Amino acid sequence: MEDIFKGIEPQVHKSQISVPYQWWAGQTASIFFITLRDEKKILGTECPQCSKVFCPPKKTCPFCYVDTKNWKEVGPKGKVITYTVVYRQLAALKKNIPVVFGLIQLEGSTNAMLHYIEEIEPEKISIGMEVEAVFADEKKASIHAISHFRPVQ
Amino acid sequence: MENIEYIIIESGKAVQPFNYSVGMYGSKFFNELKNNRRFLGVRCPKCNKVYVPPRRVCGDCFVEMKEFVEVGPKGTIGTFTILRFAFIDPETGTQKPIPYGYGFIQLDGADTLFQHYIDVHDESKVKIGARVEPVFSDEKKGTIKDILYFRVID
Amino acid sequence: MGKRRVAIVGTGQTHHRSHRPDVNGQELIHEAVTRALEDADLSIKNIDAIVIGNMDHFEGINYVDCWSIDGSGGYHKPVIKLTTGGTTGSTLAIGGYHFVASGMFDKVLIIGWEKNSESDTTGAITTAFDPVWDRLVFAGAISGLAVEAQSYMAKYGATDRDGARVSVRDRKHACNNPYAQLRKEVTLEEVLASPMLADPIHLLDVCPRTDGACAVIMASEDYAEKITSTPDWIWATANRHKYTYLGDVNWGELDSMAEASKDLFKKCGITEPRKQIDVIEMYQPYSFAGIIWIEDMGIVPRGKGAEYIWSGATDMGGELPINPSGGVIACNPIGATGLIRCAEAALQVMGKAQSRQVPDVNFAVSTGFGGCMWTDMILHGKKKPNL
Amino acid sequence: MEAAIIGVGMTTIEKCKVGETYADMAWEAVNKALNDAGLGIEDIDNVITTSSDFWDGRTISCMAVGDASGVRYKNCSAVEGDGTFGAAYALARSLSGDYKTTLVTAHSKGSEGISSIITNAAFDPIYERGFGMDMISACAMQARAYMNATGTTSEQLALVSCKNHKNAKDNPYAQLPMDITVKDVLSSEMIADPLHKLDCSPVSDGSCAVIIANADFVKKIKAKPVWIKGVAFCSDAYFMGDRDLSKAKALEEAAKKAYSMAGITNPQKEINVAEIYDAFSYQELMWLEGLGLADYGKAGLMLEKGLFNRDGKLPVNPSGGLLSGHPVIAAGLYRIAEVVLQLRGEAGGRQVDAKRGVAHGVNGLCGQSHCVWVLDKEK
Repeated sequence: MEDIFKGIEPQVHKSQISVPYQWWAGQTASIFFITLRDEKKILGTECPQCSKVFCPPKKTCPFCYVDTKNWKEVGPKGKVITYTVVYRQLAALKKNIPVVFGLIQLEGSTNAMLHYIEEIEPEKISIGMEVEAVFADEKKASIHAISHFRPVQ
Repeated sequence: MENIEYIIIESGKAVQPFNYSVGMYGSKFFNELKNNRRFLGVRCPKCNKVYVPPRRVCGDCFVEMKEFVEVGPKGTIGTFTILRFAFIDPETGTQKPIPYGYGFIQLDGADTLFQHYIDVHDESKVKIGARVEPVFSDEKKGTIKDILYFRVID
Repeated sequence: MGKRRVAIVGTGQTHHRSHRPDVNGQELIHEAVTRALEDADLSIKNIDAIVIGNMDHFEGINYVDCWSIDGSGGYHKPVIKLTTGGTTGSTLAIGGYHFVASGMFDKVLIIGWEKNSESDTTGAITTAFDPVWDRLVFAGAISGLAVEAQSYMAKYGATDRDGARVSVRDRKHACNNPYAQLRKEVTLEEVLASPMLADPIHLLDVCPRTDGACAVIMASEDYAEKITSTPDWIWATANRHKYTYLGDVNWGELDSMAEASKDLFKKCGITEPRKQIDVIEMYQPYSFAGIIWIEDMGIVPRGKGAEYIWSGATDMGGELPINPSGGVIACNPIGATGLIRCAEAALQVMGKAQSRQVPDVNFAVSTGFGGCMWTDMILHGKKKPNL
Repeated sequence: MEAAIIGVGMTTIEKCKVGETYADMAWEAVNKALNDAGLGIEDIDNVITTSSDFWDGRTISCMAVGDASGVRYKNCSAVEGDGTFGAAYALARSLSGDYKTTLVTAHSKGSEGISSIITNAAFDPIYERGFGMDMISACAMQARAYMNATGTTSEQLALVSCKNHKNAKDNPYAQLPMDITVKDVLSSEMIADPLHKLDCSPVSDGSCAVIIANADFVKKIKAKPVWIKGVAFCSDAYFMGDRDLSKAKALEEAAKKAYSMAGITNPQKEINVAEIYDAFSYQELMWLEGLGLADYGKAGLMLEKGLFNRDGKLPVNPSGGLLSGHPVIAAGLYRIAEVVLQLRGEAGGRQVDAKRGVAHGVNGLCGQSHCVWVLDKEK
């Protein structure tokens, strides 16, 4: 460094950004969450043009760019499209390692849903494996109304 | 679906920690503030403007600055306001105490303005052009908080 | 002048509200895009590229260009995000213009959006400023604007009554705009009696907090003339994002507006803006700016802004109506706001502004404001610009 | 296309530039680029800065580097996302007829934030964010999907890492030059199965600047231009569950368009060097296939044959790539700068024989959005 900074230690300003958010789920996701919470049913929405069924449900089909029309019940069984087992306690994680994330395509759905896979040893999980939704004990109007997915017994 | 319950997803505190580099110019400023309770600016070799806070580049001339000069500690209120509405302080995630005086102070010898709190317990004295001086904290941390606020000199 | 001519051929906005619980962000965006496509009678398939923006920390979403695909229609399209703070909306419009002018794309969809109801707006804006030097005391846009007003008042003797007159104007204009969030006339006395937020700014001097989105479609000359018989031609754009530190700002005057205006008007041969421009949609987030910034724009001499406002010249029916839409004081979904100004100016040029239409608009100016007292500007014209 | 890159400037990529602000880094990169082009700031008529509010921990992150990028009296704008996207907008401005020379900068300091938390914010807050996923865990799911679909092995992934870290030994800007073996990679910490620590790029600080000029301006100066022949970007669907994660469809589309602009019909033969966005080892292979520089599912085999080595038929990431230094946001602009140095024959110890090259950048989770640049020695 330059002479003008002789003897000066570079400082670090330890701080944070803490702006709490309240995200509106919107009508489509609200219906999905309420049905999950109150009826333990998993709903998807269907595109009137390409007939894809989306779960988690969408108001608009991203492929055809038209509004989805019909609600369809999907799952609670599905299959693992892909997954990972996280072994490092990454800062964003909400659970203790090992944590298994999977993309799960529910029966009757075209796309896949992100969720936890539990009640199985991580080494035994495989792509294509059949899993089923386990509902949370606590009533929650969110994606966490499903606690996790587990292998079909 | 007329009377649907609209769901809100809450983030909770949503804390994102950062270790912001102060930079060598800022570090030198805070070092001086901490040890000697003196303010430093930096002078542009081209336009001679003295900048506070000190930084590497004169935006006007696009040249690197290296000459530190002492400024302040007294100064003049360049402009100010008094904040009276409630908002969330993003550094804490909680409501900031209000009201408070918010001032841009032209430290003696500087060409730019330095932001800090202004003591507003007597609002009638707080005017553009009023002379002010810093009130330092007892604790010397070498941060912007070493200055508690500026107060109007009677 | 650009290499090839570019015009706005369609616009769409949401009905702006304090909060939109019925839609998430992607769905809000979809609403505006659908309206713009309908306005231009195009389908999403006709769109070659998407330019989108907002301010990240209002909704806390990283990589918004990627996240918004379900709403923007960007599946398997080029999508790019621009963001410059308050100026984001106008920056997006200027970006769309360049992408078309360059020949890289023929039809570009431009989207600005914000759901300001999802966080504390002031808290989020405060993070825009330097963490080491500014965040301790800075209090969002209102604090920055209040110190500007204080400076101007001290320099030129303006009063809070002068400021209030601007708010009265914009709030009255907003009654003509079905998309505006606040559509209620106020009196001078009501403005002055409203709670003091930061001296000298009262609650009714400033913009509200808004959920809203805006979409604008720009096309190259050959497409534009096929899409609409009344394209809004982009004559030129200019901007200045002068400052990095708030303490460097020349408070009481908006240097960025003065310099951008000079650049803009020079590019288009505008020599007497007050006479040659028919309407201005100004990103004016609080009342005093309505006085100060028209001076910087060269509409009136320094210190004469208030007098001009009081004369009624900027009211509907006046010499140079400003903010026929009601402007930012009537709604402010921040990332969309600058683009709404652009869309409203386009509506004026296209003759589609309905009950807020100013007669015979040949030239309109739209502006963006934000960041560290920054300005973006666009000149819109009914006639084709020279190349 | 009637535009060229006439100057590049890079800071060294480091784990933590503790004494430097974003502006300090940008100042260094910008001045290097100006010197490289033999220009002064007065020759630049507009500026694009590229940054991320999330990575910088600052809303309106572009504000921090305005002075250092010389925007004071100029028209300017700011892109958020990878530097290749910033450069794409800079190119549009240079071609628009409004401007002749566009300076584009990009910076980030991974050392200041926590990447897991920052990338968690890229997940949809309604349906996904609460699970606590981040970039590494999402990409691990993609790596598995890709390996499952193509039969690509962990050893092949590891080989990418070995090659790139070795290449970095001749790159004075790289953060992690080192000799490692496949065994080293496979025995390094398993972070998110199947990704080991050495399959992942590091956290880095750095800034890069590039000057783009239109053809008229290039004629008037002495600098050695590298011509921009094709640029395209394209986004896939957002939700990972809406995509086939094992394929890079959006990249295929972007590459197709960029090649067609450049008049390239057989990229495997016509491209001589590639600097691509290997944030994780598997991505180099996947993106090579998406770019048409390898057949689908065959990149691993081609790698094993040494085709992508610096002395191979198609050197890939001779700089060491992101695995050897990953200043997010700036990373793609570094790729462009590296290809420019290669085509000018100024890449020093990492020089390969190349006439035409590809640079590539990525935005979003699991390579959702890609930007492809085809650069050429000749106009």
